[in-house]
Amino acid sequence: MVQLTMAKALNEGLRAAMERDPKVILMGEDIGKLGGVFRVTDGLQKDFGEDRVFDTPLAESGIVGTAIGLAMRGYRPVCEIQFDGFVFPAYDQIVSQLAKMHARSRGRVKMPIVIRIPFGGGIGAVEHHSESPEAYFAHTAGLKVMACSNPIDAHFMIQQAIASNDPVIFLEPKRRYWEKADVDPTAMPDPLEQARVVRSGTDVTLIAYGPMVKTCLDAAAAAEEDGRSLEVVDLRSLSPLDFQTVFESVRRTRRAVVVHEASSFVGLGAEISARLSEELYYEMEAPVLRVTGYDAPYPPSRVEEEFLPDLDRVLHIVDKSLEY
Amino acid sequence: MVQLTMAKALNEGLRAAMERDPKVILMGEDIGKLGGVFRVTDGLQKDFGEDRVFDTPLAESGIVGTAIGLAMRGYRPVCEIQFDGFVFPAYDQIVSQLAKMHARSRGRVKMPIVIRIPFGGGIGAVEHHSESPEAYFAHTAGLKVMACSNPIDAHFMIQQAIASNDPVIFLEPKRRYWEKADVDPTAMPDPLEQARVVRSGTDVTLIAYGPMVKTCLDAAAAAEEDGRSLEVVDLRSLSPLDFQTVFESVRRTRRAVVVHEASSFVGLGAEISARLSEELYYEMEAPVLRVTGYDAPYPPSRVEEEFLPDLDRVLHIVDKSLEY
Amino acid sequence: MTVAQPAADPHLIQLLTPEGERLHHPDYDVDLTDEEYRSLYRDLVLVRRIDVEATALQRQGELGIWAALLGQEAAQVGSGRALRPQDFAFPTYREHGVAWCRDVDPLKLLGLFRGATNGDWDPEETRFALYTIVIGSQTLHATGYAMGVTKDGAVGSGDVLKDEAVIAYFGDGASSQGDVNEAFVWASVYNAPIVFFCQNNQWGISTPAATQSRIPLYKRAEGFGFPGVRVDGNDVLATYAVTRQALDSARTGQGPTLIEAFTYRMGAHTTSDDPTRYRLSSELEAWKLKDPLERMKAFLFKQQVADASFIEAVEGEADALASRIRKGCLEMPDPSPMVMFDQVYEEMTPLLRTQAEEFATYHAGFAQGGAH
Amino acid sequence: MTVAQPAADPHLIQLLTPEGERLHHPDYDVDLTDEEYRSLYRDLVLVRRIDVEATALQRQGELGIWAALLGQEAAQVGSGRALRPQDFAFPTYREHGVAWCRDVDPLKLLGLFRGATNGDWDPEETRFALYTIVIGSQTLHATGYAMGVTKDGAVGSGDVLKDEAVIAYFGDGASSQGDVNEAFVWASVYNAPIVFFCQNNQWGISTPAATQSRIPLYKRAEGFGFPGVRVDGNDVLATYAVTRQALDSARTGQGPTLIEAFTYRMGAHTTSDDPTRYRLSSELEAWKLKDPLERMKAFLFKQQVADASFIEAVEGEADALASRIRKGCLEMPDPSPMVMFDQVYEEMTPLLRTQAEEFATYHAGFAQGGAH
Ligand SMILES: Cc1ncc(C[n+]2csc(CCOP(=O)(O)OP(=O)(O)O)c2C)c(N)n1
Ligand SMILES: Cc1ncc(C[n+]2csc(CCOP(=O)(O)OP(=O)(O)O)c2C)c(N)n1
Ligand SMILES: [Mg+2]
Ligand SMILES: [Mg+2]
Repeated sequence: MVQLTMAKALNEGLRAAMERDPKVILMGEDIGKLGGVFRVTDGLQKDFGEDRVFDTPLAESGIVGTAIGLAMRGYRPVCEIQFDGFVFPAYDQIVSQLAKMHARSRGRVKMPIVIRIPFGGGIGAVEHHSESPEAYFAHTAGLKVMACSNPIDAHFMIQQAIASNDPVIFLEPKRRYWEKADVDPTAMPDPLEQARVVRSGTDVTLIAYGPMVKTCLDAAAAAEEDGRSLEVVDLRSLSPLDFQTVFESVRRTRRAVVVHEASSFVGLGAEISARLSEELYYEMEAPVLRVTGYDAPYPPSRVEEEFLPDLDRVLHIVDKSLEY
Repeated sequence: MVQLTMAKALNEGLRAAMERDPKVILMGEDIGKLGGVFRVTDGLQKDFGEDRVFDTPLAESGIVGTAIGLAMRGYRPVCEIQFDGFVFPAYDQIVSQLAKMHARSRGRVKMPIVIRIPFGGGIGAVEHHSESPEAYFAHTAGLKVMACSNPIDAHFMIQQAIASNDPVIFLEPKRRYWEKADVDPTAMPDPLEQARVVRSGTDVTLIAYGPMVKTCLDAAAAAEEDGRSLEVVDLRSLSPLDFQTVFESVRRTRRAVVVHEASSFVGLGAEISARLSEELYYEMEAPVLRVTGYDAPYPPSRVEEEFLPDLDRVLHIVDKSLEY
Repeated sequence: MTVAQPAADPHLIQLLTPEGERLHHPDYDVDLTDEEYRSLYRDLVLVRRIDVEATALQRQGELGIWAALLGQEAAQVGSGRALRPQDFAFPTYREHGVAWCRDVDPLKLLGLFRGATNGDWDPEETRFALYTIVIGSQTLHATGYAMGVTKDGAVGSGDVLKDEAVIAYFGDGASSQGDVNEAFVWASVYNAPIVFFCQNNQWGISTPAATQSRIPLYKRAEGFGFPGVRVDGNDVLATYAVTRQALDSARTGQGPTLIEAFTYRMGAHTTSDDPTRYRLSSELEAWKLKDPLERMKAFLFKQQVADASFIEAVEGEADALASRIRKGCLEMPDPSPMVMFDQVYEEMTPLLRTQAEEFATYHAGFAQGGAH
Repeated sequence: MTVAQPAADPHLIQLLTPEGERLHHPDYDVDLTDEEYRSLYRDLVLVRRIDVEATALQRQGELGIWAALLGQEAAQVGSGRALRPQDFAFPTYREHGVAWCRDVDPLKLLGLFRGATNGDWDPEETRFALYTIVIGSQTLHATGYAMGVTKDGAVGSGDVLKDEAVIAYFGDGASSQGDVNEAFVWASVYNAPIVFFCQNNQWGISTPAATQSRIPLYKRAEGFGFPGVRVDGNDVLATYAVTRQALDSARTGQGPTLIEAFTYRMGAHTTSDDPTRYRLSSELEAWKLKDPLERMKAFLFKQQVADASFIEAVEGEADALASRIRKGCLEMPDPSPMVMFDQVYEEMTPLLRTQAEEFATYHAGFAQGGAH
C-alpha cells in the first residue's frame, strides 16, 4: 500500500503494463526525457529505452495513424495526446480508422490501442487546454471510452485498458492529477467496464465521471449536513456505459442528476437521461436533471469556475430534483 | 413555380446567393467542371468563373482552414465536403477554429462559412459514404447545424445559411437529392432556425430531420390507414434546436418518437428526449422513444436497409409508445 | 490544361518504350527470364480482364460501384511483383492489380464493391491491408507498420529474403492530404523501411494533378530528406525495377523512397463518374498509344519471348477467370444482417446485444407475419 | 544530440556576426539610416523587457502561464519590421515581438496569459490575427487570407506601398503538422502572396528539431515547388532583409517563400516547463554568445551609430514600459462571467439565453444569501 498521486498511479500502471507485455509501447509528444507535460510517463523512457517509449514528431494524426500500423504489426501502443484540445487533428484516424477496423476486418485486425488524454478544466489554462471531448468519442461505435476519477482506478484502469483488444480513449481528469490515495497494486480491480456506487444514499443519485466525481462526493457530504442523502455513481466507463449499475441506483433513489463539465447539448447527460426515462419510466419521481458546462466554448480561465459545475450548482439542481 | 429535384433546388439556391452577393464563393473537390459528384454546383463555375467557383487540392483540413482565412478577408465561402465520411480530416479546423472564432474574438471576427455535406445512407455506397455525423457538430458550441429534407427547404435554407454570419454545417440528405417538388423562388421562407410541423396528428409526435422526414411522413400515412394519427415535426435546424415547436407538438400529442439514421448512443435523439422530460415531465404519457441506426459502424450496403430506420420500424416503436 | 508527356521528361525512368523497344538505364535494370517476362504479361492481361468483367457486372447492377484500374496495370503489376513474400502492402481502393499479386481472390474485391463485405480478406495472411477509402490515411498505417518492422529487427540483417519492407499506395490527389505528408515526416525521421508508391494517373476524379502540385510529385520527397523517383508507370519493367530497388533499399535499412509512377487513368474515376465532363478525348487517345499491355506484347514479340499461341493461351485463361468471377459474383450470398453487430468489439457490449436481440425478435415477428 | 552551429552553415544568411561585424550577402542586404538601426535595437530591448516582466508577473501568480520569446527577439522584430502596414500577420502564441511591431498593446498579450481574455485585440485593425494555440492551424488561415488578397487584385499591381502580403509564423515542431504541409500545397498551387516564417528555435517543448525533420527545415519548400531560405534568426538585419524581400516577392505576384529563422529558445518552453530535464546547459551557454541584442549593440557601437547615452535612454524607456505593464496587469479587471454567453453566435440562441438567465438568477440568489 503506497500513497500515490493520480499522475504517479498512472505512471506505475503504465510501468506494470510494460513489464507484463513487451509489446506495450508508449508514444507521444514530449513523453520521453520530459516524462510528459504532466510527468505521467516520468522515468519510463529511462527504464524501458527509446524503442519502447518515444517522442514523436508534432502531429496527432501521425501519432494515431502510425499507432494503427504498429498495432497491425502486433504492438500495443499507448498514445499520449498532450491536451484534450489537441486530439482533433487525429479525429479522422480515430473515428474513421481506429474505431472501424475491428468491424470492417470482421475481427481479424485487432486494435489494442489506448489513447490517453488529459481532459477537463479547472487548472487556469489558456484556450484548448480544458476541453471535455468525451461525447464525440462516446457517440462513435467501435471505441471504448474510459474516465478515471481517483488514483486507485487510474492505476488499474490504465492497465486494463492496455490489456483490452479494443481501442480505448482513456480520459484523465487533469485537475485531479495531484490528488492522492493509498494504492495497493496487488488488489483485485473491478472490471473495466463497470460503474461503481462510490457513496450510498437514498434521496437522489448523482451520476458523474472523471473530475466531477470528487465534486459530487463533496456535494453529497455537504448535503448530508442538510439532512439529504445523496448517492454517487462513478461511471468510469462512458462507452460502453454500465446502465445496470445506474438503473439499480436510480431504482432505489427514484431521482437522478447527471453532472459533467462538457456542454449539455447532445452530451453524455442527455444519453443517460434518455435511457433512464426509457427504462425506469414508471419508477422515477422526477425527470433526470443535468448540471453541465454551458453550451459555449470554454471561457477564459478567469471565469472558468463559473463555467464549471461546482458543489453549489450541484446542490441547487438536487433541490430542483427534490421539488418534483 | 418550377419542379426541381433537391439537387437542382440547391443549385438554384447557390446561384441566387452568388448573384446577390459577390463575396459568396464556392470551394471544394470537383465542384468546378464536374459540378460536384452530385452535380449540386453544376454550371456555376461556367457562369461565375473560376475565381468564385474553384476546385481545391484534395485535403479537407485545407478546405476549411483556407475558408477561414478567406472569411477573415471578407469572403463568404461555401465549402463542399464530398461525402459525410470525409469531413473528419477537417474536424480540428471546424471544432477548434471555425466554431470558436466568433467567441474568442469577442465577435470581431465573423465566420460566414457554410460547410455543405451530403449525409446519410441508403444509396448502396461503399464505406465512409453513408455517415450521419450531425451529433459531432451539434455538440459543438459555436456551430449551427442544419438539415434540409425537401427541395423547397433546400432551396431557401442554403441561401439563409449563406446569409448567416455564423458558421453553418449544412447537411444534405443525399438519398433525397433526386426527389422533386414545386419550388417557388419568390416565396417567403420560414426563418432558418425554425422547426416545422409537416403533418398534423394527435396521437404521437414523430421528430425527424433530413432523410428521415420522408420516412416519417410515409409512416404517418400508413398509420392513418390503421386509424392512428401521427404528427411529424421536421426539425430543419439541429443546432440551435427549435424546442418551442417540439414542445408545442408534444404538449398536444403527449407522446414523442425521435427518428434518425445516426447511432442512438449520445445522438440527437438523446438530447431531445432529455429536454422533453425536463420540460414536459408532467405532460407526457410515455417516455420519448428512439428509432435510430444501431450503435455499430455503418454496415456493408447489402444490409444497410436493415440498419436504417424504415417505415415498419417507426410504426413498431410508435406502437410501443402507445402502449404506455 | 496540358498534361506533360512522359517521353519528354529526362527524369522519367523507362525500360520499355511505348513501341516495345527495350531501353537501358544506368541505375535501374531488370534481368528476367523469358518465363518471367511472359508471366508479367499474363498478369497484365488477367488483371485487366478482372477489371473489365467487374465493370460489366457493375453496369448490370451486380456491383454498387467499381473503381477501374484500366491503364494502371503496369504500375500495379510491376510494383506488386517487386514485393517479396514477406513485404506488406497498404492499398487504396484501386489496387486490384496489387491484390492479384498478393493472391487476394478477385471475388473478395467484388464483394466489397457489391456491398456484401468491406473486403473480407485476411490482411495478415495476404500481407495486403484492407482497401482504404479515406484518402491518404493508410500511408500513416503503413509507416507505423514499417516502424514496427524496424522495432522487430526485421530490417538490415543483410538477408533480402528475410528482411521486410512495406509499400504504401496512394494517388496524385492524395499527395495533398496532411496525413500523407505526416507519413513522409514520420518515415524519414524514423528511417522506416517503406516505399511510398504514388500512382500519378493525372487525375483525382475531375481534378488534374496540377491542382495538387505545381512541380512533379516525385520531388515532394526532397523536402523531407529522402529520395524521390519518377518512373513510367505504363512500363511494367521499369516499374518493377524501380520498386524492387526501393524495397530492397528500405529492407537494408536505407529508409524510405517515394516513387511516382507516371500513368493514366484510362477509364472513369469510378463507374459513377463521367469523365467527358472534364477532360478531352484527345488526351485519352494520346495515352492509348502508351497502353501498358500493348507495349509489353510488342516487346515479347520483338524479343521472340512469346508468340501468338502464348497470347491466345493467356486470353483463354482470362476468359476462364472472367467467367469464374461472373459466376462467383452472381452466386455471392448476401451477408446476414447480424454482421452489423457481431464484430464491433471483441465482445459484444450489452447495448449491442440488446439491439441485436431486438433486431432478431423484430424480424422473427415479420417472418411470422406480425408486421404492419 | 548536437545542434548544428549556424556559423558553420554556408546556407545561413547572415548580415551581422555574433560579434557585431557587418557582413554582406550577394542576394540580401539592408541599407538603413542610423535612426532605423537604433530603432531596431530599441525594439529588441523593449520586446525583451516585456517578456522579462511578463515572466516575473507569472512567477508572482499574476499570469497563469507565459510563453517567453527570450532569444527570438531578432527573428520577430526583424520580420515584424519587414512587414508593410498593409500586410497581415498570423502568429502562434509566442510572437510578442511581432505583436509589438503591429502596435498590439502588450497588456493585451498579458490579458490572454492571465486568463482574462483570448487576446482581445482587433485583428482587422492591427492586421495581426489572434494568437493560435493549436499548432499549425493558423498557417491555413493565412494561406486562405492570402488567396483572398489575390482575389481582391491586391497583388502584383507594381505598387509595393499598396500591394499586400501575408506572413504566417510557426515553429520547428509545427512543421510536422498536416495543416502546415497542406498550407504549403495550397499556397504553391494558388501562388498565394504569403511568407511562411518558421522560427526554428531548435526545440518543440522537449523535442529537438531533428525529431521533426532529418534535413534543414528550409528545404521543405523545395518539395512543394517554392523557395526556402535559412536566415540567422538572431541577426535582426538579416531577418529583416530576407523577410522584406520575401514579402515583396509575394506582393509582386511571385508566390510563397519559406523562411527558416535559425534561432534558439533561450528560456523554458513556457513558465510551466523545466528545460533542465531535456537539454544541457552548455547548449544554452553556446547560444548566449549569439544573443540577438548583444550583437546589435556591438554593431551600433562599432559603427558609432549609438553611444552609451542612447543605450541608457532605451533602458529608461524599457523601465517605464515594464512598470506600465506591471501596473496594468495588477489592475486588470476580471471579465464578467456573462462573456461566456454573449458572443458564441452573432445573436444569442434560445438555449444560451436560458442558460445566461439562469446563471444570472442563480448568482443573484447568492448575492442575496440564498446559497447553500
Ligand atoms: C478524405 C477523402 N476526401 C475525399 C474523398 C473522395 N474521393 C474519392 S477518390 C478521390 C480522388 C482521389 O484521387 P487520387 O488520389 O489521385 O487517386 P485516384 O482515384 O486517381 O486513383 C476523391 C476526392 C475521399 N475518398 N477521401
Ligand atoms: C495540435 C497541438 N498539439 C500539441 C500542442 C502542445 N504544444 C504546445 S507548444 C508545443 C511545441 C511547439 O513547438 P514549435 O512548433 O517548435 O514552437 P515553439 O514552442 O518552439 O515556439 C506543443 C507540442 C499544441 N499546442 N497543439
Ligand atoms: Mg489520381
Ligand atoms: Mg520550436
